Amino acid sequence: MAAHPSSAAYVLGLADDAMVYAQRLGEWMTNAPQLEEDMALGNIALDLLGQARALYPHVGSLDGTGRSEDDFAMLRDERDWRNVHLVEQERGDFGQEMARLLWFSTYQRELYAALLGSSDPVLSGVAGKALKEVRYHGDHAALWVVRLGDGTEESHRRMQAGLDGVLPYLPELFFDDDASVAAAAAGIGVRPSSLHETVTSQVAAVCEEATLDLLAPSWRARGGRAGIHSKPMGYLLAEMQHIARSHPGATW
Amino acid sequence: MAAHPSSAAYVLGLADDAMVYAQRLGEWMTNAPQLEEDMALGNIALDLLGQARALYPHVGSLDGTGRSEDDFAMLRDERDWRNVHLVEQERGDFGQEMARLLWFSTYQRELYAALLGSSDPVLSGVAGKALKEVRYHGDHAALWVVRLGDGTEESHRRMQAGLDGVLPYLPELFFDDDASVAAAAAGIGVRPSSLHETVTSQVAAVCEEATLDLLAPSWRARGGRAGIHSKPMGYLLAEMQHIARSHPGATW
Amino acid sequence: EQVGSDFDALIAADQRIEPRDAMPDEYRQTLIRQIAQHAHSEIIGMQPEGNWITRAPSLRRKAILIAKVQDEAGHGLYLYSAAETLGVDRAELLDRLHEGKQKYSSIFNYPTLTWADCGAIGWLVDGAAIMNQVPLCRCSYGPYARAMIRVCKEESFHQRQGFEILWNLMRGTEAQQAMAQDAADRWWWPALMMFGPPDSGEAAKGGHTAQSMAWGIKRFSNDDLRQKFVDMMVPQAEKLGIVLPDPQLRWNAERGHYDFGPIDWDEFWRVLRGDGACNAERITQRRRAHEEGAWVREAANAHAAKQAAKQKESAA
Amino acid sequence: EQVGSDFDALIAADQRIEPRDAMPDEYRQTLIRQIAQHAHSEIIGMQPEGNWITRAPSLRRKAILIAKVQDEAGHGLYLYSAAETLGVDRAELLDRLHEGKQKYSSIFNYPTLTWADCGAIGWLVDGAAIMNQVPLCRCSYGPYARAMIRVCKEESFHQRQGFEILWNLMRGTEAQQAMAQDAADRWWWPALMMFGPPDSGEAAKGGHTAQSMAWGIKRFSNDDLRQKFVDMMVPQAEKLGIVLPDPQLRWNAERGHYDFGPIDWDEFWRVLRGDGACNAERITQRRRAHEEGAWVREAANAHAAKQAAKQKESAA
Repeated sequence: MAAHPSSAAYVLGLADDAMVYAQRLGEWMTNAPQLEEDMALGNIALDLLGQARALYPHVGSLDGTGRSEDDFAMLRDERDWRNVHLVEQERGDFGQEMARLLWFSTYQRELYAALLGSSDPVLSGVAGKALKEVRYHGDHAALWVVRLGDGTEESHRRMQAGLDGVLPYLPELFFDDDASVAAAAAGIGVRPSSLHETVTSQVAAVCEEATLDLLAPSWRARGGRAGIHSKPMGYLLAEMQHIARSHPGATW
Repeated sequence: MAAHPSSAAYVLGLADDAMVYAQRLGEWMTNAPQLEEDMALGNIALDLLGQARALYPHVGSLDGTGRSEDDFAMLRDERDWRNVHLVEQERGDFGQEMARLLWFSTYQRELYAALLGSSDPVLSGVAGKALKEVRYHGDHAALWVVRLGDGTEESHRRMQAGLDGVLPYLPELFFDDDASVAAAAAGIGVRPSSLHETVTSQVAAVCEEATLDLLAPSWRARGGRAGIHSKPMGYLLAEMQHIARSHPGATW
Repeated sequence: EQVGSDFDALIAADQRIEPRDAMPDEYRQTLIRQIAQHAHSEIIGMQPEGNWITRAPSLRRKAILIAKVQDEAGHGLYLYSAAETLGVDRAELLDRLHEGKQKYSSIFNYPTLTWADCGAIGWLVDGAAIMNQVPLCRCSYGPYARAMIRVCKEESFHQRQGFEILWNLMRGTEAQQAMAQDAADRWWWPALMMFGPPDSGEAAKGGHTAQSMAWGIKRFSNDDLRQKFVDMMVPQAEKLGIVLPDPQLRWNAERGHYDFGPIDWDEFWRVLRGDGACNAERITQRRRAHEEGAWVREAANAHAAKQAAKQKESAA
Repeated sequence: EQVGSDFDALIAADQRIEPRDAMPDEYRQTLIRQIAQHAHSEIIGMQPEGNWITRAPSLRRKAILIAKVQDEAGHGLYLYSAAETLGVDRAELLDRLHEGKQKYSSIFNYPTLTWADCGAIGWLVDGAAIMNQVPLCRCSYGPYARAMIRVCKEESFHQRQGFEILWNLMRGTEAQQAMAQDAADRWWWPALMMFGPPDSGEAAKGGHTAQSMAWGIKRFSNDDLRQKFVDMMVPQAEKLGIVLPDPQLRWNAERGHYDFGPIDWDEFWRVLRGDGACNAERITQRRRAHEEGAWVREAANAHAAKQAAKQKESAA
């Protein structure tokens, strides 16, 4: 396939979002509030990891470098990662995680639904498979947001704090960077801003049922799609890449 | 210099203790209870780092590999590190840190005092310089252990917990592994067990003044001198080595 | 009495005891203890490998590892459910684990120092677990036997994955080969200890073996299982190119088995007593996760109660 | 009145005002605000680089970095002490920082993304700081002026270290060169903003400049300092082999200065308002360290009180 650098940048953003969030969710295993959640969060991590693994080789083909999934995940420096800040933030409490998961999986649901019509057959194929997965992720998160929002006094307070905590990271998710604008123009991708209204109204409906408020953020994160990351990202990569980096050229 | 592998192993243990503890203490900068402590803990970290940097090239000469300080610090896998578990444990609260620092610097004070008589001129030289430093470290720790032990109710409780928390890691500090037995026999080093009584009585005196109890541990850590480390070590190395590992062959 | 003789008849006929059946209290208590310990082992056993999820050296390995740790959580769930059929609930069993009143397999008190340890755990630890567990698929207590059938199927999959990790390392760089050999060196003896103390001799401890055998809970003695394990693993080690760390290991044509060197039972008892590398760490992490999750579990209960109340109201 | 005229006479004679001297309240308040903001900048400024202490790529760099961050803590201490001579204590100033009532230099709300950023901070940020601070060594308030003399000496050392980091990177691998150039690209414009809004034009904000000049606190205008900085840095960038990210940057022989492109003052005001990459992170970390340390500071006070009481008792 001929090199399509601008589509490559777009798809890389999707892949990196999935990869980094899979890494964060993997941290929950052995740390969840009950065994069922160790399993559920592991399952979601696995799905996201699968999405990233399906997308990375495609990026390597689009950008003409032929890089493998591990070239992307294990041997790339922080400045070359294109994920949003939302997914790289440190693991918080379970309420914070459910807030992040609700937003991210609702976003992914609308994204993949739109990508079913992508002119890139690999992308539409990945979207078709992933759509079923992210529906489940969103339902799972919504279930917990409602339970925690409308549970005890403490859980309400914590769940509200969790929702408030992700607010600054949302504008970036719906920001039209150059790569997504080009990808949308080429019929390959969609403008993130086009998903904003639907996603927000779906999250708002869950929040209403959960007796929670959806506020406006006092600042907003920027730059993930341009490789400008927040503090936790460097540490995440150090941990994720250390063994692979320590054995150059090895296969596993 | 001809290769002396058994002295090399002994000196490497000393260097790795200093290096890993310097790394942990460095984490306090910007996290200390007051500015004076950011400075003091930074200072102690610098001293320990200096000790490690003086010792590593000597190890590289003793073992005949000619490895540099950065070869040792940045490019060595976990199984090849020879430090005790005490220094690799995660940063706890300030009381835990003062407990660790009190024990470790009292140990180092007796160690370096004994090493003044080492037949290895590099080692006795390092000991001479370091002795002044670790005296200050020990005094600083003792000051805080007394303040916290004999301060408020909360600080007494926390400081006691801090002291209790390091207990399982002390036997390893005074354990005669093969390398130290050989080094002592050769007049190069000292048996760690020979320091046990003096160190313990000095710490006990501080604890008494601090109205704190020195208890017996319910289990004990083992294996650091054989490269068998505890969970935090792998993460510490991932963070410490990531940039260096990401740029093979680069100089900085 | 009637209850005893029905039970005895079922046991004698090698039939399954089911939750509705009457059973001697000692049988029930023995099973609760054993199943709980087994369940605890599954969930504590998530930690040594869980520790490597964020650091797995390739995405394929990361995916396999997440799935494996997930399976272990699933095994824990089956087993707690099996224990619950005996009239004790999961929350109570977890409390006993957290308070140190019930044990988990001592093997998980050894640390996972390198990536190769994920291979060694799969190959040796899961291998030994299967050897212990296959006979339990015919255990006299129905729910336990059925849980074990599911568990064993997945465990043998894990064992193959562990073998494959080591296989790749042994065909990799020098450092990778050394890593694999080192892992085998550290895990071999602890794996042999997983079958428990010897049946006879100084280190033997009068356990519940005879009674468990009579009740159809246990089917083979510790030493028999250990020997079967050694006989199975030696050829696999040869295939891998790994040297097992026992100079006395050799084929004994007369016995038709491999002879092997003496096990350090002092170490076994020491680690069992709580003085192992990771005992404190494992239980601390378990407790912390449980405590940090308390508000979530409480909220789920409170929400369910609210929903139930609403339904009742709207039905009225 | 007498007080005012003594003060005016000292100022007119370009003499130092000392803590014991009478001074107008506005002068005092202006100084408190400025010295506090300066002190806060030093301690918040520890974070962007402190972040790299555990990850510095060589031991030599790690040692230099620890020493530098330590110096910044030291600068914070001198400056809080200088502020205390004006009748306000450090704890109170820290509270104002933590509550967002006093500011710190906006430059520290930019993230340090790579190791090269430690170089760029030293070279550009410390470079700009020196340019701002050297005139303060002649500030009319004695304790502030003396603190600045110590600070400036160390800062110029830091600036050379930053230059050296970049120098080595620019002579390193391709990846290292790219890292250095990228850092300069990101830090150049924020460094120019460190001199504050322009003296005139749309983006100018009526500040305290005129009064501060009259009082001998400020000696040069923002734009003058900015121009001096650009003139100093361009040749240094050329020496490094770094291309500064401004296509309009060129020597103007007529003016005897470098011309440079327009600064994005919208970004400046946005970050100052709190909507920068790291505003929330910096203040959160500061607050957390302060809160986590509260029990330690309380204990130190309690212990000191006990000791004082004992001494009094034994003296009685």
